[in-house]
Amino acid sequence: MKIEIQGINKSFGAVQANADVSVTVASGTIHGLLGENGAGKTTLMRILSGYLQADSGEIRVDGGRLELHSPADAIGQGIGMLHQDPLDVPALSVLDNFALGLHRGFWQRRGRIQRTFFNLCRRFGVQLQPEDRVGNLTVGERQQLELVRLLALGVRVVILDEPTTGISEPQKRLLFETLHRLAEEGLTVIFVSHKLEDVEMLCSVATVLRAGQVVGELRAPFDRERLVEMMFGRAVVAPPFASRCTTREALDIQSLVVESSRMRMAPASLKACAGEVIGLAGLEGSGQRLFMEACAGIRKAQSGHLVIDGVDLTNGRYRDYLDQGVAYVPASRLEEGLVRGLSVREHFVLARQRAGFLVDWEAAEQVASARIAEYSVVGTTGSRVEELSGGNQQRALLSLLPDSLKLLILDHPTRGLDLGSGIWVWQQLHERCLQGTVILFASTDLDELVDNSDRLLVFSGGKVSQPVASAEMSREELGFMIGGVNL
Amino acid sequence: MNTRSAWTRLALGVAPFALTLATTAAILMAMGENPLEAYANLIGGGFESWAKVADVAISMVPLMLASAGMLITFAAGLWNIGVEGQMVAGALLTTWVVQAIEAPSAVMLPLTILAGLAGGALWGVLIGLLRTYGRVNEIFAGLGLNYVGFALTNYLIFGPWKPPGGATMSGTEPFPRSAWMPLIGSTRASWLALLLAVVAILIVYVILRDTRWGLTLKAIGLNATAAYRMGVDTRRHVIFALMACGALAGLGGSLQTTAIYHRLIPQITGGNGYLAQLVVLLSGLRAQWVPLVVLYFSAVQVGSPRLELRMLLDSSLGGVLQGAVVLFFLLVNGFRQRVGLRDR
Amino acid sequence: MDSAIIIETVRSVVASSTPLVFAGIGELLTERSGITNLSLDGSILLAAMAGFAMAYVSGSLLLGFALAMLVGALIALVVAASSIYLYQDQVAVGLVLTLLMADVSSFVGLRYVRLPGPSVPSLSIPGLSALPWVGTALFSQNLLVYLSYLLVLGVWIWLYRTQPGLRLRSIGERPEAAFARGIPVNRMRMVYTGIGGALVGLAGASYSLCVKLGWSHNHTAGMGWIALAIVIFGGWHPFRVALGAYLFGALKSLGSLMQPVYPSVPTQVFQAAPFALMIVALLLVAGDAAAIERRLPARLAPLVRAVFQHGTPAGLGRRFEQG
Amino acid sequence: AKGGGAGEEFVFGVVLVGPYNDHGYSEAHFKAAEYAQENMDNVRFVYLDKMNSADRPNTTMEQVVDDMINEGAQMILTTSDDFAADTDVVAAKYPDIPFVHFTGDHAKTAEAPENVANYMAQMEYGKAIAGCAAALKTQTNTIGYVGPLTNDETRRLASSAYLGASYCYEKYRGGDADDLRFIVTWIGFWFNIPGVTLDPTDVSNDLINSGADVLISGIDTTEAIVVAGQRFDRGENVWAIPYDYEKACEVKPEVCLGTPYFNWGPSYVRLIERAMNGEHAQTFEWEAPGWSNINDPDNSPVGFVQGDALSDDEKALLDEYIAALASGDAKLFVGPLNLQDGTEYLADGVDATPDQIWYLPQLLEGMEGASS
Ligand SMILES: Nc1ncnc2c1ncn2[C@@H]1O[C@H](COP(=O)(O)OP(=O)(O)OP(=O)(O)O)[C@@H](O)[C@H]1O
Ligand SMILES: Nc1ncnc2c1ncn2[C@@H]1O[C@H](COP(=O)(O)OP(=O)(O)OP(=O)(O)O)[C@@H](O)[C@H]1O
Ligand SMILES: [Mg+2]
Ligand SMILES: [Mg+2]
Repeated sequence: MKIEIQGINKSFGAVQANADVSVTVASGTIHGLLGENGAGKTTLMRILSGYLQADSGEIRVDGGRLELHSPADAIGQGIGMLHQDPLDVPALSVLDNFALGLHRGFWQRRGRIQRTFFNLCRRFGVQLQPEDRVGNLTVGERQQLELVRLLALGVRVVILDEPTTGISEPQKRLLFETLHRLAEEGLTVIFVSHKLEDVEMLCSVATVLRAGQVVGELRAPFDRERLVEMMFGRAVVAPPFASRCTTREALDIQSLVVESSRMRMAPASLKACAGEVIGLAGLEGSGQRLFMEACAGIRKAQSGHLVIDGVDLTNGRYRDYLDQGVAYVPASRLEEGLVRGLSVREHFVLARQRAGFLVDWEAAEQVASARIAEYSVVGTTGSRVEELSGGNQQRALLSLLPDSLKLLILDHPTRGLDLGSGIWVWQQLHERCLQGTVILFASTDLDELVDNSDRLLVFSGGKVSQPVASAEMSREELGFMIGGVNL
Repeated sequence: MNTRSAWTRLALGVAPFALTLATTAAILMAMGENPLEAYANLIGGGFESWAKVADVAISMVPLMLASAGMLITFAAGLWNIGVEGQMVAGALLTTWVVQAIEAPSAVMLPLTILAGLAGGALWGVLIGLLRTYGRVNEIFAGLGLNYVGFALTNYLIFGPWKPPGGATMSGTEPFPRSAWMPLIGSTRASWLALLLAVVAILIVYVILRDTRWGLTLKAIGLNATAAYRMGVDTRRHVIFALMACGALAGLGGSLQTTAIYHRLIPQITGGNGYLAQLVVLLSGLRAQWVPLVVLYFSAVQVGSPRLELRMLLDSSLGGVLQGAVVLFFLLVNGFRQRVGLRDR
Repeated sequence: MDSAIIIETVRSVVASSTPLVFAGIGELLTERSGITNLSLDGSILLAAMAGFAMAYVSGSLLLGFALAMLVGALIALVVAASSIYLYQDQVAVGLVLTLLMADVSSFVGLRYVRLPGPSVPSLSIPGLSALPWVGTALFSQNLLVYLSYLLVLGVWIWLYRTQPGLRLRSIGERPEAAFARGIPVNRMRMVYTGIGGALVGLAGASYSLCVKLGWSHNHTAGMGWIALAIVIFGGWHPFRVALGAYLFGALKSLGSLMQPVYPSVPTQVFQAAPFALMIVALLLVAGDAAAIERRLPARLAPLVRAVFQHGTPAGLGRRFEQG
Repeated sequence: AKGGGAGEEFVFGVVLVGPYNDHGYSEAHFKAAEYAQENMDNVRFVYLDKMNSADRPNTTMEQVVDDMINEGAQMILTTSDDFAADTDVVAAKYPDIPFVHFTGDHAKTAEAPENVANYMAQMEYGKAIAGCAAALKTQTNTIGYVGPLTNDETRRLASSAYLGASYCYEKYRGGDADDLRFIVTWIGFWFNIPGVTLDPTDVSNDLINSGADVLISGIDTTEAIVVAGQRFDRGENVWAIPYDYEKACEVKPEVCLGTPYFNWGPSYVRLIERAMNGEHAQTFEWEAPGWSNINDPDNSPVGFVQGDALSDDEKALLDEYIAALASGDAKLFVGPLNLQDGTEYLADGVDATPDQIWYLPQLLEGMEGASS
């Protein structure tokens, strides 16, 4: 199917997310859509998939005009979307998720549904157990399920919004193979991404959006520099990684065992020196999060020890960790990091004023305005945090951190950030290493891991590797370890 | 519609009351009664004499205290249905003090106040523990404990605390005069009780506006996880919030015994714990509006017996007038938001 | 106690718990769709009053039940609509309605206090009622009781064996996902809240026309809260909700049966027991099912899961803004 | 009761504990007030019902009486045991207004101010007749008594019913009173307050489930006969005896063995006349039934309506018992009687003094149920 997007406009309040956007996608191609954070990619795709309504503009499919009022309409027209975060129902089983919205009939005919499911899985080499709870699957598996589901619906156009942020190399390869096959079968694929190499591997055409507008379209083979310039309006280069590691031992983790209701981790040990950056590699849900939470004092360890600068903090109160200079920056900023409804200024009071009965509003205002200037947060001290854009929320969260820290733990510090913002964040973090802060961070992005850390711990299904120097790791090797080989 | 113009705002502010009057008038007319006569009786019953004004004033006290307390738990995002039980606990501990100690007013009254604060606070802590460590939703923990509180009261009135003449539902023996809150002239209103209520509202106003604790509670109410990550001991503060609310509500319960009934009676709370919920919602969770709202509630309450004596209308009409305003207030608010959103 | 007393008591418990089954299942449907209708206590009161008044005036039980269900549905729809379309807090609106409807029922129902009116006849099921033990206890009942059996079974089938049921589960768990799959989330929420409310209304009329005949002030007060607690206790599962309702009925009966047996225990203990036990029940199910399961022998796993697992719908009480 | 002319009109105020239309205790008082208004010239009443802290939180007796006096009331009748303490307080505030508190004894003990009188009818006999009717009917030899709260009055009345039942069971059915079970379950208040009292509907059902086939109601409202009627409709052989209000049998005549009731009207007239004449005094009256005809509406303060469910033979026996009570051949509180804990209450052949009856400390031996 050929898709013509013509003159789409969409505003959220004062923000114009899409301004007169026109894109044409040829039938049977894999079409890339690129742009920095907030460029309007997701918005455009949500409009195309019926999830949002455009303020003006129109969509034509094979020349005919489409009226989309809901996702149901889009699916009816053969357009399906794989959302940035898997949009499925974690509490239900794989089969229930697969069946949801698939049939119009009254009875749930499990036998028939299961047959369809297995057929599709076999065709695309997907391995999923129908009775598993979706909430227990990895992000990659959930994406596979969604894709299989869309195919079962018989869609002719598949939209994928940043599908590679949470999946492993092998899973990514499997996904790309599948997409190529689909394109060969005549399906139209629209692929939204920040990752240039993914676009290079996959797409024949790429459209670049900036600030809601189309800035241009390129065809394969792509010119990388040109793409970056189109996305950011300038060239963006990351400075090479320079280790700030000292010889002083600042962190000593001995056979730490953590468990949650889902998994029990094998013992993990790690000694790190002041200023060292340790990357935690692994698929999501492999135990990095438990490990980080235990290190941050949010979760109790079953056994083992955690010593920071000679102080044994194992299973102490969370407050003791904070006082000792441990900080944790969660991945879901608005859920765990910031308080929706409170202003930036109020956040500074909460995070930094420890003494006194009355609030010292003046002091808070001073600190807040100085810090948000320093961190170039677009917004005022009075802005409520949910009014900030994702990238700015991340900046605000970092600006709230105390000035001197012994251990800084970050979960996906650049998730969802564009190239430019990501580089900026890492500059800030590496500067902290100069003061001797140990940084632990988890990421699913192999490049980010290898490019920014001294050593890596690889997590796979609750098992943890010995620390390995990242300079000595090839991406290939790392990919295998993440997959559970050689661990 | 422009929601920012002064006229629109006034209209939207008055609308809940207008809608309430209109609906109740419709019901009354359907029953063959004259609504104007009813409203006149209600207002007359509440304000016709200084004695009546004093009645209204004193009946505001426990409701103000319960509402003040509930503002604190509301800030922390808690649905504190347990205010009734907290009032009961304050009243029980007060009664115990009055029965256990013989002392002049100057000693006795401060002791009863402390007992009220302490009793309610303990009850609040109990709800807090159930909520934080027992993971029982505070609505059910509070509600269940309300009933336990009433059963405890009945047990005490019919058992250990029964008057010498034998137990009845009319309560314990009247308190000695030394445990009566001082009255204004020959009225039933006590200046000390009123003062305590006003001070409580002021304290809560300041706490929620200008203290770190107020901001902490607000953060917990909006996002407990994030607050915890920023170093707030969320469990402790939830328990504290319930404790502070309990203390104020408990004082309200205590004053029911020392300023109004002068003894312990079975349903000592007078339903003020539930009414406070309505008061706080109608005040838009803002302390400065609470006294005005409480004035409305109390006037309706004091005025309604006359309505019944003159027109034989059931007392529940008062409750309808109170509840309907709050419902319409919420609906009109929603309407305003909806129109406001369309505006943009 | 001899077996006749036990059978008769079980029969009474089942009959007197039937309204709670209706209310609990109604609220289950509502909450499964993501809306908390906290107005139950007031709704049941008003529905009990309206149902009785209508049946009394018209002489028709059917009209009485119909009006009660309408009343329940309308109140529930106010809760749903003020959340979905007016951005108001469901809990706040529900609480206000609880208090308001109690007063409205007293005010409007004044003329119908303590009047003898029609009641639902009892009807033994031939064959089944002759079974030993359960025959009398379960199948020598009235029509409403049989209706409640069918309802529980029907809702279970609906939830776990049909497409619309699957859609219902999904809108309460993850409305965004359901919407993306083409389900009109907010419209379905209105529908299920309405149906749930109608069942709550049915519960009200079951009281006034079957279990506690007639109408008086605050005739059923407190039962709505119990029904809400039972839904949590029942982990949003129809069988467990029904079980919770019967358990509660049994506890209530125990209060009056035990009083003459233990004359030295203050009577107030028995009177407050149902509500104190409500807290205990919630404490019990609040445990972390997975953690408990891991610590116990694997043989017990299914039992633990059956007792402790609570599937709080993840989207419960959360507004969903359709694009 | 609206409007009314001026002149020498005499207005009295009545405070009721339950709804005026409860088909029970409060309605009996309400009817009495109407009786007085009809049978006296230029007399009018105002009333306030549901005066209890569950239905009317935050309204004090003082406020109510203030309002009544504002409305012109010249005399106040407070009709529930619960109002004892409040009546004393308010009466002290209005020393010139005559107060009558029903069922209480503060005038007797002189705890009350001078202007408070007490009045009570000897319902013991009504209850005894009820007990007798129950004993005549029961097939399971088990009688259930739905009690309100526990105090002197309610223990006295439950025990009277037991005494009447034992007497008739032995005398007319030739049984041994020890074989007769008499189970008392207290709900906790005069009527149902959800969450505070036991639910009388449940209590009635559970009594029947425990084997009782006759329920005697001691509470203000009609649940016992309602439940009995419902069980009767299921085909069970159960009966009930409601209380307080003359027409209470109308709820379900098929199961009604009769109603002991209060006929306060004539006493209202007498007390109001006394007050109008300025002769109100601090009296304590505990009036016996008008034995010549206990159902005389203009004379007897206590009556017993025989129910449709009694056979003619049973009615005749019941009449015989009433006659025996009237003549003094059958006595209620006469020894030997023990209290529930086995201590002696009355020695063999000894008649109880009025105070011993009024202040009955426990249920009697042979009754099942809590004494406090
Ligand atoms: N529901 C919404 N309400 C308000 N603003 C929104 C909403 N959705 C998107 N926006 C704003 O619209 C702009 C475009 O957002 P969009 O999600 O389309 O960006 P994107 O290109 O997908 O960015 P990213 O790479 O971060 O995913 C941003 O400024 C964003 O803040
Ligand atoms: N609102 C919150 N957000 C995040 N973490 C919290 C929050 N409240 C408590 N915690 C902490 O999270 C951890 C897990 O909570 P959980 O209730 O399982 O604690 P626990 O280890 O079982 O402690 P306890 O023995 O007190 O129950 C604890 O360390 C607890 O202190
Ligand atoms: Mg996006
Ligand atoms: Mg724990």
